[in-house]
Amino acid sequence: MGTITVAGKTIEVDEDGFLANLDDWNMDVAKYFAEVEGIEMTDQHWEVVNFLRDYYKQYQIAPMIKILVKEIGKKLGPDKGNTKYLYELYPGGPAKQACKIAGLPKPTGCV
Amino acid sequence: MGTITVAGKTIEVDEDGFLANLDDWNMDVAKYFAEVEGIEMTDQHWEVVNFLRDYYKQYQIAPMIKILVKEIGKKLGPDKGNTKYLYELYPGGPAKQACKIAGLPKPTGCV
Amino acid sequence: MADKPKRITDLGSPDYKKFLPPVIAKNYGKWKYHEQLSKGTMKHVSETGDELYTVRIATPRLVSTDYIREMCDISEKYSGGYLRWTTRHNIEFFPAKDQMDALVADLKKRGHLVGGIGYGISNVVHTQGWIHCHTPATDASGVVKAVMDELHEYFTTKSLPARVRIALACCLNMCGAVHCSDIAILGIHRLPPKVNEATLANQCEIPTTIASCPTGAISPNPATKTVKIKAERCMYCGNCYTMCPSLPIADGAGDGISIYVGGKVSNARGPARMSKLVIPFLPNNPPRWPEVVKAVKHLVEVYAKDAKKHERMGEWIERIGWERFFKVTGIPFTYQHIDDFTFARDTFRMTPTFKWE
Amino acid sequence: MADKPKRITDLGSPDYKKFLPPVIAKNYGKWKYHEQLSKGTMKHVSETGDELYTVRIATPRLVSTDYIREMCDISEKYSGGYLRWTTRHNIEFFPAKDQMDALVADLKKRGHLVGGIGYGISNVVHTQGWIHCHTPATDASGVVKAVMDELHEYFTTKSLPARVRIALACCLNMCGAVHCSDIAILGIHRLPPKVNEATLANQCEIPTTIASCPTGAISPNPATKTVKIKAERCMYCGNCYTMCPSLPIADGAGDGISIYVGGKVSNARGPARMSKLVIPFLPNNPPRWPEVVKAVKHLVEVYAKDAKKHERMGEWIERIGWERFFKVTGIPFTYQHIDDFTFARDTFRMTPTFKWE
Amino acid sequence: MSKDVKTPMLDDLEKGAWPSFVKEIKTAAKKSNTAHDLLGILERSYRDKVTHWKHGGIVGVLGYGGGVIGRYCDLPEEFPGVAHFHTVRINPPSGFYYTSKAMKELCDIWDKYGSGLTNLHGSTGDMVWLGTQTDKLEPIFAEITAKGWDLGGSGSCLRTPSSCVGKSRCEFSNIDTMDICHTLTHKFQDELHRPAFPYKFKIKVSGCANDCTAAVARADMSIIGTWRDNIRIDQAEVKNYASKMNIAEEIVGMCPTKCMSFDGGALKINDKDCNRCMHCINQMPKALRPGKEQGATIMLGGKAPIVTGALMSWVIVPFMKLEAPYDNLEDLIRKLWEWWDEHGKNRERIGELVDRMGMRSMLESTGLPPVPQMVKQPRTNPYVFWAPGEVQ
Amino acid sequence: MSKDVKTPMLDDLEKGAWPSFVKEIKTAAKKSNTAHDLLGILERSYRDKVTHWKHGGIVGVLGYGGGVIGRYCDLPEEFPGVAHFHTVRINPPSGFYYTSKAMKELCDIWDKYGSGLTNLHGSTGDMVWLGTQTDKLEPIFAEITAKGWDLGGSGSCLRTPSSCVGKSRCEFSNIDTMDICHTLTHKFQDELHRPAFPYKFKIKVSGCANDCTAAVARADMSIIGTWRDNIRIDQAEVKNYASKMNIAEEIVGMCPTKCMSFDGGALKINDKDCNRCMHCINQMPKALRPGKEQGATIMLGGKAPIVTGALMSWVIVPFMKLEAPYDNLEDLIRKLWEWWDEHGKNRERIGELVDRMGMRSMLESTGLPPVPQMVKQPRTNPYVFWAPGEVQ
Ligand code: SRM
Ligand code: SRM
Ligand code: SRM
Ligand code: SRM
Ligand code: SF4
Ligand code: SF4
Ligand code: SF4
Ligand code: SF4
Ligand code: SF4
Ligand code: SF4
Ligand code: SF4
Ligand code: SF4
Repeated sequence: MGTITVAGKTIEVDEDGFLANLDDWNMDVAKYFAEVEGIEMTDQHWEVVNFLRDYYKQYQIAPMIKILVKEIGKKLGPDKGNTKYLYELYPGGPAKQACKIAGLPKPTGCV
Repeated sequence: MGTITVAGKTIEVDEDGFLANLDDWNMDVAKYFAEVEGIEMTDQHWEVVNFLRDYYKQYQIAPMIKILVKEIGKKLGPDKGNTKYLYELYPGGPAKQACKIAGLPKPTGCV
Repeated sequence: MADKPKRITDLGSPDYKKFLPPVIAKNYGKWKYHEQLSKGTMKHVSETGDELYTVRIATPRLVSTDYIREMCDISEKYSGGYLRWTTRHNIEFFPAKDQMDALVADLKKRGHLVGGIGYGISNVVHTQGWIHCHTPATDASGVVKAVMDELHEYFTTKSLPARVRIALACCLNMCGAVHCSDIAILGIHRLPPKVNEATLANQCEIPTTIASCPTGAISPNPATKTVKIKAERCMYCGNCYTMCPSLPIADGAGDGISIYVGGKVSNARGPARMSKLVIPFLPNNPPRWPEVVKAVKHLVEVYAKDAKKHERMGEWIERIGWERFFKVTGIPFTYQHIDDFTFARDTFRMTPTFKWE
Repeated sequence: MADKPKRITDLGSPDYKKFLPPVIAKNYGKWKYHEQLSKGTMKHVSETGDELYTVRIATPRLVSTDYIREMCDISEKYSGGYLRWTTRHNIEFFPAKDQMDALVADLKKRGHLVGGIGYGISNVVHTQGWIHCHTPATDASGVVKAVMDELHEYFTTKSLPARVRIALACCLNMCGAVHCSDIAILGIHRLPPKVNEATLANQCEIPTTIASCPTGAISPNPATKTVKIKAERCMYCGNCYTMCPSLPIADGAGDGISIYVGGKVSNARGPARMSKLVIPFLPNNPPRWPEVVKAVKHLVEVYAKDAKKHERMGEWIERIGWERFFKVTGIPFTYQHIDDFTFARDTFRMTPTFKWE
Repeated sequence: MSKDVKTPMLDDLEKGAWPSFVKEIKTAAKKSNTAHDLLGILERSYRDKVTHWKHGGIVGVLGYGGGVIGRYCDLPEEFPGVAHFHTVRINPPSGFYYTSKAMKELCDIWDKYGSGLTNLHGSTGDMVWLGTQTDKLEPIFAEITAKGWDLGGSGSCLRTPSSCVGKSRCEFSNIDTMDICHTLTHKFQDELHRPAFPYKFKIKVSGCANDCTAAVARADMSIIGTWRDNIRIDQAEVKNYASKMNIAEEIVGMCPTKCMSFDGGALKINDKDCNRCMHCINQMPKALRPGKEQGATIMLGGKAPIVTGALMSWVIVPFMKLEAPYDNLEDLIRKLWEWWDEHGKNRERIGELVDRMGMRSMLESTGLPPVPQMVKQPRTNPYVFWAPGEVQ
Repeated sequence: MSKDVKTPMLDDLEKGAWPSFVKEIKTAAKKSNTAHDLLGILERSYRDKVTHWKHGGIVGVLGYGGGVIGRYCDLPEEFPGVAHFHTVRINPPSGFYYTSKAMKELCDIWDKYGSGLTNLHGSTGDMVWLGTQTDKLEPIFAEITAKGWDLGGSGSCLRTPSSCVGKSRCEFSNIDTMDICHTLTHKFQDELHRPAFPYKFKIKVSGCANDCTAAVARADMSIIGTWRDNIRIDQAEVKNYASKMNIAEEIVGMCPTKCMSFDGGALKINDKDCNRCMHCINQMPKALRPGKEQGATIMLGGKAPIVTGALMSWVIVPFMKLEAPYDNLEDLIRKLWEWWDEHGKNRERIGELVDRMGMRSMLESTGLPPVPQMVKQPRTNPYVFWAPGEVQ
């Protein structure tokens, strides 16, 4: 466990840098995470983050990758509806980086 | 299918004399059925009928016999909480006679 | 009605001892061995040395009182006025040794089929069908009659490698022992029930109706206070109709017959086992159901030719393998043969070993 | 980090051909037969007449780089710098015929166990346990070490009627082939997870957590935005913990080991089959788990005494019958042995035939 | 139905060697209008390929909740004779033995009140009287009880128990099947006539593992005779059989436990390994007999597919001595019913309940100990429950 | 961990004949603080009887979604060396053959960045490097790729495929297991490194029904070599074996299909009845060999118990010719993935999906025909579906 300081506020994060309290999320936090992960956020990046947040709000779960991929394809064009494109946006992987920036719980399950 | 006339109203019943429309039930109908079945309705008889109706209203099903028996035992004393007593009240059987008088759908299921 | 005080109730079954032929009463529990004398006769020998002779004939199960009276008359003439029915609807007489031949001759003269003992086809256990039931997908007695007209010699004269028990049930309720028979003829529906919106709310308990569906195909339809049936989840078992008269399922064109084989209940050599689907559908074609008759006959004949002595149909198939069974019978293997109900995984072949041809 | 452009990715596995000893490269696909020379050595003969010699030793699987370097050195000395690992964590060297004895001697001198070929006990397939994993109910390497210290002779010198494959998994995830092993050592929890109300909402997806429970023991707890666990429906699989860190399940006293036997994956003689529960619980008793060691040894010894040649543990048990297995091993039969999960019905004995003593 | 309605399809089924049910209906039709109209409506079904019987029907006799199956046709105007077509189930004597006198008396009653058509027997074992009207039920009941007969079961009750011929004629029988069947029927009269169970409950008794009453497939409680000691061998008779059959192949070779050997001289059985399958005894009844320490295996749960799939009964007591008055058996059955009553859902057979709740609950509540004979094999899955007290 | 913390329990496990993992950790601990603290925390687990590793951890290298298992301990102050203790999975070469040169290079990299401890191999078949820190991952990746190595799978992706030794050394192999494993690994690099499936997917390849890679138990797709023509017999070698073993008992008597006979002279096999179980060939490799028309049985669904219970793979293609570049196999696998992707729920293995949806959906979507070899036996229950077009 550790802490980060964003816009003057001290926020708790776990070893992998995920939020300990999801309520701490805000745009500043998102941007902070993006910077730490080395991601320059474009509109396309935000599409992913927004979709993740919306989906999580509606279903209380992160979408399966196939659903994320399909959604991105719908939003950004069929040539971008694939995992490869997701990894171009988020080289650290959608689970690790996009979920972190979106302020979702740290992905679990089989590793 | 046939009809019966109770308090001047013509009511549809099936071959076994069960109501074709459950909404047709009222106290007169109940008393009419009791007469046809040769039952002299006492308070104890009404306990059964009322329980059946209440149960049906709550669960949309007739109670299993074991539940009916338990309930009657609770209401009328443990010595009456058995099938034998039910058959004393309703010699034609609770399924056939009590349900009919109570205006429940005709029992189905395995015969 | 309630003023009949002297009603007798709860008598139970009459005492069987009253109905036992004297030789049986005397030797009850003392039988030592038996011998099959012919396809329709046998002899049991007691430790006391007494002998009991049995002659068996087929019945159509659905019989008139006149038929029973005829049987009673015969029993009086040859069997001391005693007779019994077997668990498969056959009748047995118990003549004295010296009356055997006369009895058999008399029975044959009257047109009865003497047989049913030992390795062959005994009577067909069956159900009501269109004679009395509300859920059948086919008739019972008619199909049985058509099949046995073709196979009766296996009752009277011809032998088979082992017993072949045929049973018929006219719907998935499977009254009888269809699910554990060498050859099971099973009436099936193939279309979902229709919802009678007009009557359902008055005739049916909706929770019970929903609970009756093995595949969860039924859900409430609050709008109409009735139910909805998801057609693609329905496998036409008819159990919802049993619970709810407003869900009729019979359909002249959709209904028909399927055939299962390889079941048995005896544990001789190997445990009792269930019958398995081999022909998913044959049409209802009254009065003689030629497709069904042909299929059953074919199954019996292929089995008769290929099985070893004492091998029941299921044992034979297990020995040769199902892949070869489908090959030698020429029956096509279809999606329907592959289980997809709750316990399906146990039927999947989890080994790469099988026969090639 | 993103400014490292020259990263190489998606190489996949290196080409195996680069690692093949020349005799193997040359005779690839041409092997004709093999002979076992000793418990730790064998010879394969090619259609070309070439011969390949193999010497096998046990490893602890968890090895240091120094260990690997030692193996490399040995391979350079005796095996042309080639070596391989088997699917069960053993190492194989390929000496020329005339180097066989020297290699074996050298290996033994260095304290390595030569063996593992043929009918006996090969290396134990196992998992992480307390070395690396977050869900174990027991340790892996320690139990294996304790068991094999006792049974190592079955690796090196003593023979058994057939292969006995021992595997260990430290939790119900069953990494490895535990569910199909002759003897499976399985870590189990026996107490339901505790709900960490403080962290759950932040760490876990509630729908996923609920869906993870095989027995439907978990339901939402809207009050606290967490979940409730019905203790009597929980069978402690730990799958909810996998999905949700706020449901820790490990418990020093509750956790321990169960033993399953009779599985195999080979289809020789009969199909692959799963292991069956025989000892529902033994305590975690580090560092040497004496109860587990004793139980495994006992199972091996009873089997060794009673089984016929080529009979794997499961085949032996099926021949003698489970009732006798419990008798000859003296293991008590308990409620736990009787399946009560979804497919339990298929395990019920639906025949009155069994052995009495 | 007018007398001249044609039944061409049914007529065709009068032909052929096998005894014809159509002939029977026609015979009865000569005396009974009900039987006559049955012909008509059945022919109609043959044409339409659907049943013409309406759903359900709930009729009966006073004091009983079962024993009669109500039935009405959907063409009462055309076939008034079968407007009502109720079935009466009569409880037969154990073993289906009858005297002609008793049978004829029953025939007379049936001719008086019904179609004159019957099934001997129904699949459960009842004598099934096919086709009467509601107002005939009480008179029928009065007359049959006067002659010593009673109704069988229907509905969610104990169904009419039945048994194989057992010790009355079969040398293989290890228990007195007929007496057990009879005694249980009498012990449980209330449970038989007044449905109060979650669903139906069937009992069938077979004297040995040949199971001539198909108990394992058709009865919630299947009682199967067996023995514990050794098969009795008469080696002289073995010799006789040896001249008629290939003992090595047909007997020794087909013994499932491979516990026999035959060198042409004496037949040897390693009884310790024998599982009492009956095969060898079946084939050589003169030479081999079950042992003398006889009793029964008690099995539970057999049933047809509705709802969760068919089940065959499974072992719950490997061996039980069964001697009159069978109080041990009665006791067990009552305990089972109590447990089922407590936990069973509507229309849940006891076997399905055991399957749903697990064997443990049933065993604990009946006091039966878990034994390996209950299972083909112990569980393969690790989803094991522990009772609170079991874990410290 | 201070250097003098005692590890009495682990020390005990240095004793005994079997090779000791404790000795290995101690060896590594001489050079690595991580290995050193592993000893300490492990001893603590031995005392507490619980793990001291925290849940999960999500770390990795750029561009990949898997290949590294993140791990943190719950006592980082006491054991800072294992505060991070991530595992790196390296994809091994098919068949686990190595040269000492390649191995030593890997050891050097590992000593540089990690604990110096490894599992050879993990249960899936990866080379498992145990214990490193997040900041070492990219450097490790850079160095191993420079040497021609890559990471294996983790997460909901294709896991590192593996195979038995196959044609490289085994005369029983009916397919080129190592090459199939290698080729598939390369065909599916994207699916291996970037998790996008509903759950994990494993492929294992065994050259014959002995299944030396336990494919049937541990792989969603189990590829098992077999043959269609006759077993090749060398009768002269049969004779040699006859002098060493009891062929009648050990071979003929244990053949599951009873298709062999041996009269002391020639061994006869009725190949039509043989099911290719391998037993006879295993025991007499000099005399018997698989036939020449070789290929594989393709099986689907094997897995451990989570969630609905363990499965062994079952037959979906009884026989498939497998020749490089195995496009037919690739094609089938892709179709299966497509179907699984379409219908699979989160964390639903493909076998569980087939079990849930029924085989038909999978067969229709992959174009595989239903054949009896897919089932032990046809269904017993009558709960049969008909597709709309099938009923008129
Ligand atoms: C008359 C008889 C068939 C026959 O022609 O022999 C029969 C007829 C009916 N059976 Fe049956 N069953 C008859 C023996 C059986 C048997 C065999 C047995 O008892 O040995 C079985 C299989 C064993 C079992 O109980 O599981 C059997 C399993 C069913 C089932 C499926 C029960 C299940 O749990 O799977 C049903 C459906 C139900 O209970 O709703 C059923 C339901 C019915 C109903 C009541 C139809 C219904 O949906 O309510 C049938 C009334 C037909 C009629 O109008 O006459 N009948 N039924 C048999 C009873 C005669 C008798 O008393 O001797
Ligand atoms: C009379 C009857 C009992 C009764 O209470 O009514 C009876 C009587 C005998 N059976 Fe049975 N069995 C009778 C129904 C059954 C049934 C039940 C059924 O068919 O529904 C079975 C189980 C069938 C199954 O497994 O599906 C049955 C399986 C056997 C067997 C085992 C056959 C096998 O190898 O699987 C034997 C032993 C034998 O074949 O020698 C046997 C043997 C016998 C013997 C030889 C026993 C004896 O020593 O008296 C009896 C005469 C043989 C015969 O009929 O061929 N009986 N027998 C039943 C006659 C039915 C009929 O009319 O055909
Ligand atoms: C490292 C390894 C055990 C070992 O010591 O060898 C392993 C370790 C873990 N396995 Fe595994 N599994 C390993 C091979 C297996 C195998 C065997 C195989 O692949 O041949 C299986 C059985 C086959 C199968 O896939 O079903 C296996 C079945 C599981 C399961 C149960 C999956 C199921 O569907 O039943 C889980 C639980 C899960 O996925 O959430 C699991 C989960 C895990 C996790 C990730 C723990 C978790 O709950 O998330 C473990 C990480 C431990 C750690 O911290 O290092 N592991 N796991 C094996 C992988 C090493 C490698 O890559 O070579
Ligand atoms: C080297 C290895 C393959 C590899 O790619 O690494 C291998 C190699 C051979 N196996 Fe294997 N088997 C290997 C793991 C397996 C496994 C998998 C496992 O144990 O996890 C099995 C399945 C075990 C099971 O059923 O549970 C396996 C079941 C067999 C069998 C069938 C045994 C049986 O009767 O059930 C044979 C045939 C035999 O025994 O003659 C066999 C035969 C052989 C032969 C004789 C094949 C040959 O002609 O070369 C090889 C040497 C025999 C030996 O080791 O005794 N191999 N063999 C594996 C060595 C593991 C080890 O170090 O011990
Ligand atoms: S099988 Fe079905 S249709 Fe036939 S009698 Fe039984 S319940 Fe009626
Ligand atoms: S027929 Fe059967 S499967 Fe179809 S809806 Fe009715 S109960 Fe369900
Ligand atoms: S078996 Fe369980 S505890 Fe052991 S490594 Fe696998 S997931 Fe971890
Ligand atoms: S441990 Fe398993 S059974 Fe218990 S609540 Fe968690 S998921 Fe359910
Ligand atoms: S079950 Fe056994 S005892 Fe009963 S009649 Fe059949 S063979 Fe005889
Ligand atoms: S009864 Fe069956 S198991 Fe016993 S010896 Fe005879 S054939 Fe073998
Ligand atoms: S699976 Fe078959 S081919 Fe592969 S190593 Fe084992 S015995 Fe040889
Ligand atoms: S491979 Fe197996 S089935 Fe075929 S002959 Fe050999 S032992 Fe028999």
